[in-house]
Order: sequence, then structure tokens, then C-alpha cells
Amino acid sequence: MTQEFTLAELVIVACADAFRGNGEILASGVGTLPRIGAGLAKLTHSPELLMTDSEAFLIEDPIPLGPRTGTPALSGCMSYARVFDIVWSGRRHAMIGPLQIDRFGQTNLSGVGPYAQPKIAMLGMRGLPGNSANHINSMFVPNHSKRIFVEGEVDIVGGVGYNPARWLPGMNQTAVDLRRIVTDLCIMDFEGPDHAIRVRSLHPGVTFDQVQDATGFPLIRPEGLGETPGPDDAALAVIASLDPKGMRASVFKDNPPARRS
Amino acid sequence: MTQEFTLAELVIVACADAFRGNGEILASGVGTLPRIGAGLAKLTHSPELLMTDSEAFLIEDPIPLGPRTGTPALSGCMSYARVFDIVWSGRRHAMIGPLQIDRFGQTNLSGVGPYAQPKIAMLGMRGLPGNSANHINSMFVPNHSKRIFVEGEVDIVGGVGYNPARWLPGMNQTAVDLRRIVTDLCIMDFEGPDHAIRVRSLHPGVTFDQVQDATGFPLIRPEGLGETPGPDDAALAVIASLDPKGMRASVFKDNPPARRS
Amino acid sequence: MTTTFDKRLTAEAMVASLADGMTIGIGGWGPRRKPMALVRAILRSGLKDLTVVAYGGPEVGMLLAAGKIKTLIYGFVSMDVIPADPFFRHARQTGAFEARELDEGLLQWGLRAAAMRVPFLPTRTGLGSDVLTANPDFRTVTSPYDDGEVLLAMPAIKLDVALLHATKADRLGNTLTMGPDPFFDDLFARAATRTFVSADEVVERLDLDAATAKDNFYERCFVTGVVETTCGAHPTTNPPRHGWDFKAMKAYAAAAGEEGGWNAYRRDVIGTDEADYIDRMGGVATINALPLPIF
Amino acid sequence: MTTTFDKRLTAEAMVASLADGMTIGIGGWGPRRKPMALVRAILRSGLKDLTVVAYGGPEVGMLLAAGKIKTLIYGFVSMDVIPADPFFRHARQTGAFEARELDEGLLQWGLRAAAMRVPFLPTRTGLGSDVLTANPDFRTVTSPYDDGEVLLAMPAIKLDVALLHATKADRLGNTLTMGPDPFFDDLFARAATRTFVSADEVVERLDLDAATAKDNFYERCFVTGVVETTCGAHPTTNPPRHGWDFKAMKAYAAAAGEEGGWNAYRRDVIGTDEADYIDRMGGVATINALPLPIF
Repeated sequence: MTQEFTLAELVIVACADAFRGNGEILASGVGTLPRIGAGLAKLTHSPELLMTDSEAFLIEDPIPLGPRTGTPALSGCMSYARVFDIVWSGRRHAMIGPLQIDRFGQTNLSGVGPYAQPKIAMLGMRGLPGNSANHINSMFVPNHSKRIFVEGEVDIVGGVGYNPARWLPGMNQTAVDLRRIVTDLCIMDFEGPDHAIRVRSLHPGVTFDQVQDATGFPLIRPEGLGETPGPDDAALAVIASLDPKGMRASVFKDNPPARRS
Repeated sequence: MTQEFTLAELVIVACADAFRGNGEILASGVGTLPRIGAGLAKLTHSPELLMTDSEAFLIEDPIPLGPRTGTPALSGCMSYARVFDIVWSGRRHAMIGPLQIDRFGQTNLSGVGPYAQPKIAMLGMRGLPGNSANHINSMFVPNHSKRIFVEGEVDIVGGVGYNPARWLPGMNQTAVDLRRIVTDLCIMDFEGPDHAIRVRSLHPGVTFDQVQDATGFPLIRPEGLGETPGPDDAALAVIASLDPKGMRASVFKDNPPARRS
Repeated sequence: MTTTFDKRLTAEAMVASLADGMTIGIGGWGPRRKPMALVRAILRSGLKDLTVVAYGGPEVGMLLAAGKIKTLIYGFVSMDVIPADPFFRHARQTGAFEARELDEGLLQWGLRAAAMRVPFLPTRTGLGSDVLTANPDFRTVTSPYDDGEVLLAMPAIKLDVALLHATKADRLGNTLTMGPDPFFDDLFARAATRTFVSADEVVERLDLDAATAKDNFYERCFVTGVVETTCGAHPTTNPPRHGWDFKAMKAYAAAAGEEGGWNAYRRDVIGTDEADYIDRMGGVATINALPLPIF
Repeated sequence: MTTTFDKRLTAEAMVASLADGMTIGIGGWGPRRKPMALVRAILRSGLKDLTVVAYGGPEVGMLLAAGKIKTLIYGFVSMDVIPADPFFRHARQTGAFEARELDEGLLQWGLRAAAMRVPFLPTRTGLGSDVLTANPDFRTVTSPYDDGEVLLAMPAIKLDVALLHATKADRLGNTLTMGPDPFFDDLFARAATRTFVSADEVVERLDLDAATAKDNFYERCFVTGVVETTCGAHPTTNPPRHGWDFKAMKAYAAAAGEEGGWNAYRRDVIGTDEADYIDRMGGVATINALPLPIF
């Protein structure tokens, strides 16, 4: 019998699954759960993934979160100059948590409100325009809501998506490749008509209507929409090894179990 | 009283003088005499010059020719990737020995004869197009003759020069900066009208007519054309320290004295 | 016989050589290896109307708070452990400066264009995004080959001055920068007309070996002056010497929440003298004991 | 639990995966760190009509002598101590291949364009020269900015395959390349659809430290296969293991002066088996004792 598991652990498995079958690319999971998810992928179904020590080097053994003992064995270098070489080559899959996401998959990290004078300014575009134009991208949303899944376009388009109005003749958008959106309610993908966002699976105890109500644009509901699969015992053991201090318990308020009551 | 000196030593001083007042640039003297000349410049009038160990590093103490004892102290890196960064930045002065030179200062290292099937093929263009389009260049010619200073254009233009027919509207040729041609007969420069080649000084015992007769195109003879200055004792000592095995003696047949008899 | 040259100068002399309205690039990355002592010298000066180009850390918030920046060209501004710099946020939200947000990769591409002396470099990055809104002067270029692809023509970001921090330098301008990542200090130096480098230690001559020679990231012909300033990167990380000073960064960020906070911070923390600043921060030994962050 | 993968293969299996007419980039520089064992495997095969891209050393002359090359894209072909390769000269003088001479800097710029997945990169280099004669398909591009500068649009040099030599590799495709200069092996790898690396030693797992990790020049996602071939760079230099084999290069060059020289060289020196070749060259210990050249 499988152990009980938490929503955070369910989400980690969903994040890991996003990296399955990507081939030999740099898996960049930014934030606690995507990072553990990428490590889980590499340690189970996708050993070919490249991964960093979260600073400037490549490693083959994913590094557990928290204080380290000793120096990890390195397999290569991933200075920022090399990061852009990899990004522009297309050999990367980044999973980050944007401030806003729209129906086209466009994402925003810059701020809320008009570009010239945003109501809430954040850090800037960071690598979103380059990531989105060049390699696979996924998103992690810890609090699925209309504040994040906005009705119109995101206020400031950092990450590009499938909005035809933003692409002019002659521009090559073939490298835009949005994969998964993992939230606290469900997994979504871009496999609807014309890359429309589709609910791929619902987390245990969540309904489609709940998800739709928390989203600012209409979602595609596929035939036979099922439940997000959770971790097996082996996966839970790997997760525990990647997060020995239990940092995953503090991502969601009160660290709820995977199944909503 | 100044010691006797050889033609090779005279030429070394002339090469060194080409690097005077260049500012802080990479001085690349290719071949025995230009290399000693660059070292002489750095050790006397132009300490600011950058110089390599002739492989992949920068040094501050010019490395004597011949077998080394010990490892030189390095001041930086000059891998080929960095060489092109420096070349394109314009911070270099290269002095090389081309196969052919024409009245426009265009140079050829590729071969003699038509490009499609040269009569004599050499190594290829090497860095000539990039060097000549980006930074200061000078030339060393050990055997001043019409075979090298050709009548028409060089057969294959590697290094670019001041031939207006080769430059189309909109192209930026302002970085083309040809300085000196040091030969076994004289020093020439590009300070004639429209960068025409001018005899700058004659080596002791050489006449202008001798130079003109050995050149495939008309040369400018300036007012008060003088004699190429030779090394003083201090310079001879530096030269000896840079070439302790006397490799400079084998550049010209029978290692003649500077003054032609 | 050999004449020689010496690039040493003080931070104050460096600032005196700058002019209002200049475009200044600042090396490092976020809260990592920033030439903070040089920035503090600017904060203590009357310099203004600057265009600043940076992968921004605390130096950007400080220069904004002090009203030094007219235009900011940046991929982000962040102190990592304090993700959003409150001085930056406030300035951005009040439209206090012209914000030219770029993708991080575009910023280095623009510096590379300047370094390679070409007017632009083509890329797909930025197309389809509000990079084009943020930078209305950006233009596209069409590939002259059969693909006919339309690309962003990232314009060269030419700098009047680059400010960088190194571990060690010599009076000739040779530098050694330790730490796992060069970031883009080399491109900042190559893109600039003049570059000033602060270093924890300035020696007569750097004698490097094959392993360390590569950590001289930019040739000394790109270095105009070197400033000896021990712990000059404080409060940012400067491996292997010291990590960032979280307490100091927190105190700086907290100042933004107080009435007249910047003026007090400027007066009481930045002060009028770098040696006093280092003393106030606990002194060299304390700063060099700051542990390196783990990620 | 962890599944794994293994990129080891033989030089023969590598050659079997190639096809006539492919564009093959060869790393190293002149007589330095050339993947000669992989080249010898091609010489022993029926492969033909290749487009070869290289900073050419002896591998180019050999492939030309064997009639393998249809088109050569190159900055130069030289063995340094033997400046002009007589097989190359003969082939060039008889018009035996399509010669696309480039400036050395243009070659890396074209590889970089391919690595960055842009159709071209602009430059002044090549303008005014016969690079444009040698490459009649090259076009110019006009800066879309006010400068309106006309530049050469160096087209991306996309490679079907890159062949490189490393000091050490692991079965996952991680590599360690020692020696003072990386040359452009990283760009060859990034510009290629598939990359094969020969290494003097292939281990289970490379465990590098911060100092050596930077000498993994290209990430293993760019490495398709690794071939263990001790002294595989012979007769070219492969620091720190060994210098070039002047005697062997001289014997190769001398073969060009003899009637049927290449056929004899191909039969008697290259032979049919790499292990026999290394034996004929004196064996591993002798080759590893070849002193590094001094410049």
C-alpha cells in the first residue's frame, strides 16, 4: 500500500512528469517544488537530464535542498554565459512561477499595471523573452486564481506565447514550446485547438468547475478528464532524499494532503 | 662609440619603431625579426604594449626566442577566442610577412595565380581580412622585389587596403590603418596622397632608385628622404637579451652588416 | 631603461573624471561582485542624469534612491534573498526613471555587439514580447539569405564607462577575478570606452600561472584605472573572500519603509568616507568572515 | 532504480552512422588536438563527397589526398612546423575541391551563428577582400539603425557532424579537455546536429572540481558519442599528454613527393586498424613522451 502523500508531493510528481521524454536538455526547476521535481525526474525516468548545482556548475547527482555537507562532484560548467548559449540553442526546459499567465501562455514577471508606471513593479523581465522564444517552458502556480490567470493579455509580456497578434510575418516562432502548467488545483497543457490551454488532470478532490472558476479565461475540458497521479513509495523516498529538511512542507499553507476533503 | 650592427638588427629597430606610440594594444610581431622588434619596443619606448608568449597567454616580460628555462610569469590569457575579441575591438597591431603586396596595401597569403586554381597555393587567408579591416597592420618583407610588390592588384586579396573599387557605399573602412612596410632595403609607409606608399627612410647605402626598381608600382619620394636609424648600444643589448641564440643572424643570407658596401 | 606606467587612482579621482549624463555599465550580477565602493563614491558625489546598464543588485536601488539615474537598461534588479529592492520598486512605480527592461540574454548580446564593434546583433529573443514596447527604438532586421527570417536587431550597448570589481589587480591594469562565474564583466569592459576596476588588493605585478591566467577576464588594454578598496564589493558576495551581508542588505531595504529613509541611510550608512563605511560594517575581518551563500 | 545511458562507441560504428555528402566540422587548430583517430577511421571507410569545415591541420591534407572532400571551408591549412601541407597544395593547385577560404575570425563567427541558431551574424571582417570571391553566396546586410552601415552577413555554418578530441570523457558524454587553449571546439559542438568526441581515456563518470569543470567545454547534450582512443590525436599535439610528432608529419609530407605516395602512405601507415597504427608509431609510451612544442 502506498503511503499518504501531500499536495506538495503530488505537485512534485507533476513537475517531474513535465521533464519526462524531453531528451538531453538542461532541466531548470525554479523554486522548491519544481527543483525537487526536476531532481525526481533525473533520478527516476529521465537520467539524461542536465542539471546545475543552482550556481555555476553542472552535476549528475541532483543536490538536496538545504545546507550541504562537502563539495558536490561536478560534471561541467554552467556560468551565465553558458546559460545563454544553452537557452538560445533550445536545449533547455525551464519551469518557473510567473506573476501572470494569459490564455496564450504569455507570462509576466515585470509587474502589474502599465509598463510605463506599473502599480506593482517586480524584478524585470529576467530571462523570460529568451526562454520562451527558444526552448521548452512550463509554469508552476502555487495559488490558482484569476489574479494569476488573467482575463485579457498579461500586463507586460515577458514570456511569449501563442498570440498571433504578437508575431509578424517572417518571424520564426516555431521554437515556442509551452508544455505544462502545474497548479495547486490541476495540471494544464497547451494541447487544445491552436494551443488553447486544456486541463490535463485534476488533483484529487478538485472539480473542473472549481478550476474554471479560478481562471480568467475559458479552459478546454478533454474527454475522460482524469485525476493527477501521485507518487509511489519509490518516488516518495527519492523526494525525501532530495528534501531532507522537509522544505516542501512550507510551500502550501498548512501542508495539506493531496486529496481535498 | 656605437658598435657595428647587422642589417637584421637595423630591421629589428625599424620594426620596434612601428609599435611606438600605438597606445595599449596587442603587439603581434610574426616571424623572427618582427617578434624581436615588438619585444624591443616593449622593453624600451613602449612598455604599455600587450604581448603574448606566442601561444595562449599574455606576458609582461617579452620571451626570448629559443628554448626556455622555466615557466614565464603570465599576466593574462590570449586564447584564440580572445584573439578575435581583441582583433575586432581594434586593439592590436600585427606585423606579418605577406606573399604579395600591392600599391593599395592589399596583401595576399593565399597563393599565386587565380583563386579558383592558383599556380602556387599557400596556407589560406588566415586572419588577414579581419586584421586589416579592424586594426593597425604593418608588413615585413625580407626580400624587396617585384615578385612581392606586384604591379597590379595582389592575386588574391586577403588583407584589405585603400583600393576604393573594393569598398561599396555604406561599408565602414575607417578602421583600415596600414602603417609601415619594413624591408631589407628601406622603410615605407602609407603617408602619400590618398594613402599612397611612400619611402620613409632608406637603409644605409641603399638608393631610392634601387628601391623603385625592385617595386612593381611607383613610390613616393618625400622631401629630405633620410637614412634608417640603427640601434644604439642599449638597444643592441636588449636585442641580444631577446635573441640569446642569435636566430636573427639567419634571416638574411650571410647576415650582412646594416650598411651596404 | 624601461619606462613604465601606473593605473592606480582613488575612487574620488575616478568619479571626478566622470560627467553628468554618461552611460555607465556596472558589472557583477544581482547581489554578486558589484563594485560597490565605486558606486558609493558616485553616491557621495554630485554626478547625475546617468544611464545605467546592469544586471542590477543593490547598487541600482541606491543610485535610483539618490536620484542619479535618468535611464536604466536592465534585465532585472534583485538582491536574491530580498527579491525585490524596495527603492527600485518605488522608483519604478512612480515613473521616476526611464525603464528599459531587457531580457537577460539580450543585455549581454547588446554588450557583445559593442565589444565586437558592430551596430547590432540579430536574435529571436525579444520578438513577440514587450521588450519591444520597453525599447521603442529597437528595430528588426531581415536575413538577406533565402530563409528571409525577421529578427530583432539588438543594438550595440556602448558604454562611456564600465565599473567592475576584481579580487586582485596590478598597477598595470591586469586583474584576477575569482569566484565560480565571470558573469559578463569581460563584455562590460570590452563595450566601454573607459573601464575602472576596484579590487580588494592592488599589487605591483600580477604573476599568474596557466590555471589562473584565464581568470584575468579582460585584457588590461580595456582597463583605464584600478582602485584598491578592500571589501569594496560589500554588501554583495565576493567569492572566495566573503559572502553577501544579509543584515546590511536588510537594513538598506528597511530604510525604504521609513519617512526620509534614504536620506538617513545615505548620511549614516554610506557616509562621507569609504574607510569609515567599512568600519561601520564591522571592519575587514568581519566582512571577510561572511559565509558564502549556498543555493 | 535509476536507469542510465551510455554513449560509448567505436570509431567504426561512428563512421557507419555517417553518410556521403555530409558537412563535417573538425575541431582543434592546425597541428593541435585534432581527432585524428576518427579521421583515420574515415580514411579507412568508403565515405565520400564531404564538406569539411576546419582550422586545418594534417587531417585536411589526408582527407583531400584520399579524395574524400568535395568542399572545404577553412581559414587555413597548416602543420606550423611544416607550414604548407603538400597534399593540400597539390589538391588546391589542381582544383580538386571547391575551396571556400575564410578569414579565421569569420569561421568562428559562422559557427557561432549556427550555435546561437541565427541565420547570420554581421561583421566588417571579409568586406573589401576576396573572401567575397571565394564565397560567392555571401551577402551583405544593412544596419537598420541610423548608422546604415553595410556589413557582411556571415551565414551560419551548420554542421551535420562535429569531430573533436578530448583528454578524458565519461560514458555520459561529459568531457575534459586540457591544454592552454580551447580553440573553438565548443562552437563546433554547438553548431552540429551530432558530435563525436574521441578521448585518450573514457571513464565511468567524470568527477570534476570547480577549477577543472570549466574545461568541459561543451555540455554533454551536444555529445552524441564518445570513442576511447588513446593517443588518438597523434601526430598532432595533445597537451598535457604529448607534443606533435614531427617525424611522423614529415614522413606524411614527404609521401606527397613520391609517385603513388598517398596510396603507399594510406596502405602502410594509416593501415586497417588503429591499434596497429599506434604500434607502428612507436606505441603509447613513445607517443606520450613526445615533448610539447615551445613557441
